[in-house]
Amino acid sequence: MRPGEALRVVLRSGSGRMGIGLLAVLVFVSLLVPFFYPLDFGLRFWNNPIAWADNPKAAPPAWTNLVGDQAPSHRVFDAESPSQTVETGPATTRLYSFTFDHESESPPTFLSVSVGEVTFYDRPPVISMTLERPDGRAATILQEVVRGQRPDETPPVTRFADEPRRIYLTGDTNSLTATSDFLQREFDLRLTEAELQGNLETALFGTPTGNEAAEFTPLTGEYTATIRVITYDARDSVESVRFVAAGGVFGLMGTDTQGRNLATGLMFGFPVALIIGISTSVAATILGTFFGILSGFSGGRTDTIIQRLADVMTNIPLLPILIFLIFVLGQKLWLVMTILVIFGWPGLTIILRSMVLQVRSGQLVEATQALGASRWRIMFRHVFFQMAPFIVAQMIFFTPAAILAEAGLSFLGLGDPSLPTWGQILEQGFRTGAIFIGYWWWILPPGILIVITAMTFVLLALAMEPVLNPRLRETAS
Amino acid sequence: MALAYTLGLRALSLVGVVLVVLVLVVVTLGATGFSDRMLTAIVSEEMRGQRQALAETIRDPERLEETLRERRVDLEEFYGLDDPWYTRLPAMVGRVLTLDLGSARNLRSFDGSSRVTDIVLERVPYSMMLVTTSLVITAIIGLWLGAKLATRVGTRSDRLASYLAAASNALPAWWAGILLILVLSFQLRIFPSGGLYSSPPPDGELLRFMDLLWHAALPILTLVLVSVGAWTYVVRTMLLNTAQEFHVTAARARGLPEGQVMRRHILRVAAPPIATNIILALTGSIGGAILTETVFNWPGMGRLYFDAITTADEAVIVALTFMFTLMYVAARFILEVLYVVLDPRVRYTAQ
Amino acid sequence: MNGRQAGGEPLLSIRDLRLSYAADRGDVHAVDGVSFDLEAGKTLAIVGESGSGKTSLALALLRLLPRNTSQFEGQITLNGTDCMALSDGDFRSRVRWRQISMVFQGATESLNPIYKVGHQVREVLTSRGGQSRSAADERTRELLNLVRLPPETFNRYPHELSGGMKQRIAVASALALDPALVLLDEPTSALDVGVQAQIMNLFKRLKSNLGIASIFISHDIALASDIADYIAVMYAGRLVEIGPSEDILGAPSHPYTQKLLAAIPRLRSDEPLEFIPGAPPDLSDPPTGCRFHPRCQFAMDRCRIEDPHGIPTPSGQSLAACWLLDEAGSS
Amino acid sequence: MNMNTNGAAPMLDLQDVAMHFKSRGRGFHTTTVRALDGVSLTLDRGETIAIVGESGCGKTTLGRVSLRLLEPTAGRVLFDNVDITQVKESNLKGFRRRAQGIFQDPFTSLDPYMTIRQIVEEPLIIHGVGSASERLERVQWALDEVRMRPAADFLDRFPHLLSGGQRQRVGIARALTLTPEYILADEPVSMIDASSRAEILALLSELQERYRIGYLYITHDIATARHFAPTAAVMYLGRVVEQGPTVDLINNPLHPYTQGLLNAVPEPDPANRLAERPVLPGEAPSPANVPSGCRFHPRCPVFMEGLCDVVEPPLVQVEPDRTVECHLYGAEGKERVGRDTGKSVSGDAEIV
Repeated sequence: MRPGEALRVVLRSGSGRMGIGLLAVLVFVSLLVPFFYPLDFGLRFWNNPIAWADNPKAAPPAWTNLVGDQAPSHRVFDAESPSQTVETGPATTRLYSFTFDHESESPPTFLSVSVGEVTFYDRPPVISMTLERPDGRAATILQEVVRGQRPDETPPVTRFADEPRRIYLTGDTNSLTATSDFLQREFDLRLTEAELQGNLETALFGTPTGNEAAEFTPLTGEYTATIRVITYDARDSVESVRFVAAGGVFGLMGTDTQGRNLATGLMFGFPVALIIGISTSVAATILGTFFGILSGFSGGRTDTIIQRLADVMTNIPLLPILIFLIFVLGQKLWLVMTILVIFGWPGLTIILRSMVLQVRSGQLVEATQALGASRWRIMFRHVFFQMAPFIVAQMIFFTPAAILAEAGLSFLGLGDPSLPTWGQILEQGFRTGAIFIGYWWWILPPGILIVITAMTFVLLALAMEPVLNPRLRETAS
Repeated sequence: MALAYTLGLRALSLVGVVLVVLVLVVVTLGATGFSDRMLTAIVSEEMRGQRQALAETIRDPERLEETLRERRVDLEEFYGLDDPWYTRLPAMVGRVLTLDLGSARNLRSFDGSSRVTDIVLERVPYSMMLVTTSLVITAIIGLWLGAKLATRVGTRSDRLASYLAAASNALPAWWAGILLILVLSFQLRIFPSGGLYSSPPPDGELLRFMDLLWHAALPILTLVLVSVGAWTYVVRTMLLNTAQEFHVTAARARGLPEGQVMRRHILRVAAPPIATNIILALTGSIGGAILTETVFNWPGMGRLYFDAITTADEAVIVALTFMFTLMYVAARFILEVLYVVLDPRVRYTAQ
Repeated sequence: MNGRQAGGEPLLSIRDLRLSYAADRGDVHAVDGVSFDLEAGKTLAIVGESGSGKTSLALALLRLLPRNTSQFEGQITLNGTDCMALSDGDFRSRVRWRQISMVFQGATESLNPIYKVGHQVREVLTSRGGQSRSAADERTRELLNLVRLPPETFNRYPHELSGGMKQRIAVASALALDPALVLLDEPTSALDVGVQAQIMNLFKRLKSNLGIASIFISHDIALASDIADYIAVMYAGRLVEIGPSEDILGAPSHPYTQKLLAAIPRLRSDEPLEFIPGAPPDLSDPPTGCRFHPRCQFAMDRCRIEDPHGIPTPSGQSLAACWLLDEAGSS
Repeated sequence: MNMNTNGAAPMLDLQDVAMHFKSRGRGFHTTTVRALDGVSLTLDRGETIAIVGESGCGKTTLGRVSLRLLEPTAGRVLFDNVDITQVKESNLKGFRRRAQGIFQDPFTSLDPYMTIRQIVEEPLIIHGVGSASERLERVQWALDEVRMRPAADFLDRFPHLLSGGQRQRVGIARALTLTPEYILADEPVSMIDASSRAEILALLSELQERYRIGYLYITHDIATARHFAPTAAVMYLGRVVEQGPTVDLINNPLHPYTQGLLNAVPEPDPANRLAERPVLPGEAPSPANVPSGCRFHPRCPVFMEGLCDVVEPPLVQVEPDRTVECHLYGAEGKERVGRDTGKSVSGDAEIV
């Protein structure tokens, strides 16, 4: 059967149409990834906690707000230049104001302020942050002086050049003290820092119910966070300022306990899964085809050697050996793929050999040989084409096996840390106990994606069946 | 004679497999320096014991250290640590064969032993229990369902089953396990999420056994779920191929009742190829078992693998790799025997 | 022998039998309005090229219809029983193998590879004949003897037997329930000429000793003459000529039969061989009128429009579907 | 070396060719399958020899050896005085151009993935003949020669759309493109409907006349041999047991096997049904298990104990162009027959 005809047969079945549709989606998403992701995404971003510090931890996807309780949205404010500059004598105050509506009954999960590279000549700048609430009250919860000039330094002095100075207000003792002061001043509520610990946002985004316990009524409305940076020299500069009021939900797919945006990781998994599956199966199929045809066609010692080897290889249980080798040789994706190829070809070789033997005893080979065709021409121009549909079907069938093997290995904690895969995301969820805590958004999507990807190829293989077995085609019609 | 010859050949080939795996494991260990580390660990452990024993008899600390140093050199020589790794190959193969791999780093057996042999061997029955039970259940369902579908090719139920088979084929065991835990354990609270017994385990033999079954239910269900689709599909396809063979038409022509045609002329004839396919599917089910045990914290060899990887316990990993190969090869041989028994063509003629 | 008729009413009577299969290109009319009678104890050979519908006809008689059968109608009367009126279950239990049995073309393919051949014959006796295992064993040995196989064949597997021996087993199985009619579908085409002659001798012997009627299906009209009392020539799903062997072989009336005979290389004659140019028609879209007209050297306008049906030949013993006879008769 | 009538060496000269296959049997035994066991034959340009025999007699192996698709274990195969068994495959291109094959199964001998054009063009490509347009012209010529007209209609079709007879003609066209001198025709009509067989054979004869092709015609059907090949050789278990003009062979078979074979062939005659055919008992044994002495002796109706099962029969030249390999015609056998029956046996004696 010729390719066009085969494609028509595949498309005639529901599974074929579904498979091709899904494959198109997978390929499309995979092609998008290289445009948006750096190549070293795994090491530089995914497995770098700093990159995710300002995300809420273990937050469900934003769309969960559509049902059930309203969790606060995640707000990140970045500014490179101040919204206002006030000159008071030699000092210049840069005001960075960020206004946002807080409508949720729950407070933000954390607050943080980050200041980028700061350069000063004379005195070190002072950073402070004030939160203005809908009830008109304002709390200054951050006041910090940038570390001053050391004896060995000469102006201009640069601070936070490598990475921004990030103040995690939620866990900052000074902020607790400031908040405690604020509560006493405004509401006459006396709470120690220890009592406030973990309730900072509740206090700042609520009104005390009494003046004894740490109980608050949520206060919704417009909040403004103003960050002031006071500098004392005209040449001083502040690169950027960020304020984060972390939400209870995040993005399309939520976050994990490290605050990683799962949507980003899952998206990155698309091309990785396809590359693992397709390149492994293509390589294994090429090897298997080559050895199968060679073995069946040559006979003699070549045949015996290839068959013995293939026999032994297929008898080795793959996953245990894979675990062992990856454990010993290192967690490298290329290694996983190589091992899958090495153990993947013999199955095809054994089947192809018996098919070649059948074809070889047929008259096509005899006829072509009599024409003077070389062995290679007979093997790869005539014999190969006879088996091409079968080989393609086997290749498709092997693809999900490779994807599932990698996922299984990742699930055991032997994934390649430089390349996040769906299996690794799931494994981290599993190890963190996500199933027991109920972080379903961490566990379900990667699994569903693995199943859908594997399913795509299984469906295609299923649709190939009538191509391989014409008798089935007849009965189906 | 031919039967014994055929089986002998298979057995030989499978022994070859075990040897190849052993050599692969040992060479990998040697070339990467792992075997040095393992042997050094064994030496250090023996030294600890000797230090305690000697400390009782030799009072002089310097002499003690001196003696210990000598002993250590002796031991290193004994284990071949002073020679390059490849000279130790045969000895190392022997060690793996007998699971004489010293002590685990952190892992302990249920009663606290740190010997690798103890840790690994006590897990075997639990793994066997999962694998065999699920295999039997899968086989029964697969044969029954496959036979049902083969009689109605092209119908809606056949197509539906094909999709389900595809889904089952694409379903990783561990993820299926996680789903089952989420639904049946956390949402509906019907089954426990893992482990072997409740804590505290109930009193009485029968109750304890029931408790074990209750805990095994989800892992077994997982393993059945992920393999039953492929089984059904294989059975269906094989039966279908056989049903298209002419001798089946000939049997129908003789007016034999349809049930008899199905039983004697289709199912029985398709049995050898079905067995072949099952042999091929075995490696998958071993992998599935490793992952399923991990998910359900089932104290079998698979979970041990996970723990060993987590604690980087190489001796245990080596032992497990070997044990899994051994188990697999044994299972495979049983199926080969079954195949030969099923097919008179193999039984009475040499290949 | 059951159901032997003392003359008069035929053992088997077929009227306007039609059988079509659904295919991608449309319905394939494999058997298209076939009618004939067969007396008890006689042999009718159905001769035709591949794809002429002869095997379909045989399978239809046993009601072994492929899944994609789209049309199956007409009359089949066997021993006075209207076979078409029987339900599938009744047909299976009363007619199939009990009254009509069959020997298939490929002996190797028609035996189950994993059972001993004796058990396969015995199965028919125990399952269909209701015999006990020991009685069936006894009878199986008798049958093996009847087809001239040594008793130890009972315990052999098919792959241990030669083609000729397997075909004998198939014959034994076909005779197991004492049928009135045996269908022989190219029973020797996979065999060498020597073994073929042996099997044909066996058929002749069984025919004279047991008096079983048979329908012998073959593409080889010379081989058919070895056993046939009557010969029917089939072309493109239709019978083009039917009559006593002497008539068909000696004085064929239909141009197709004439050409077919002239195309056979004779062992003892140097007569130059003839052939029929062109190829048989596509049965999903057969030509109008006489199906043979595109390849017929005598084709007239009438042949392209009107469909000829059994017209008596000059001998009066045969029928041929050819307008030439009509012209000759009326003129 | 055999000489033909012109005194020149024959085109194809098979000398005492043997082909033994070793096959691994049960356990550690090896069995030797003696597919060919000392066969000699010559074939000239423009000549046809039929090799007649039942399956397993070695006729197909003989054909393969003659095209050097198999390397014989013993003997020589001379093609124009060159022993092609001694030539390496890579140096065989000249021979491969001059010798071609037509095979039995027109369904499997053509690549289903190639168009008719590609199939017929392949030998030209393999041998690097002509430019693309020259090759196309050649393909059209070959199709025209086998009466696939107009050739343009067939060029881009695939074989599965053709009838059996048409496919076989494509096979012939493929063999014809290189205008060979020798064609092995291995059962070329056995899978073709009776009504088209004569057409293919007539076509082959016509091509022979036009291009002086020598045919080795391998067949199980001695009747077609009569109409296609003037000379025939009957093979049994790897040996030629009788050879001669086909008509003589049929009218006066000498070897008991030839007689048995001819008895088994039905002719369309309504009287056939009235009597059983005289047949040879049993079936030919496997070539892995060749009987001692005369290999036909276990089935022979005139088997002479102590001779036929012990001594290999001699090759007897009965007439200038007829040979037979049977003790009945050898000195020892004749003497023995004479002793047993009191009569002498002449070369054309009727044996029952």
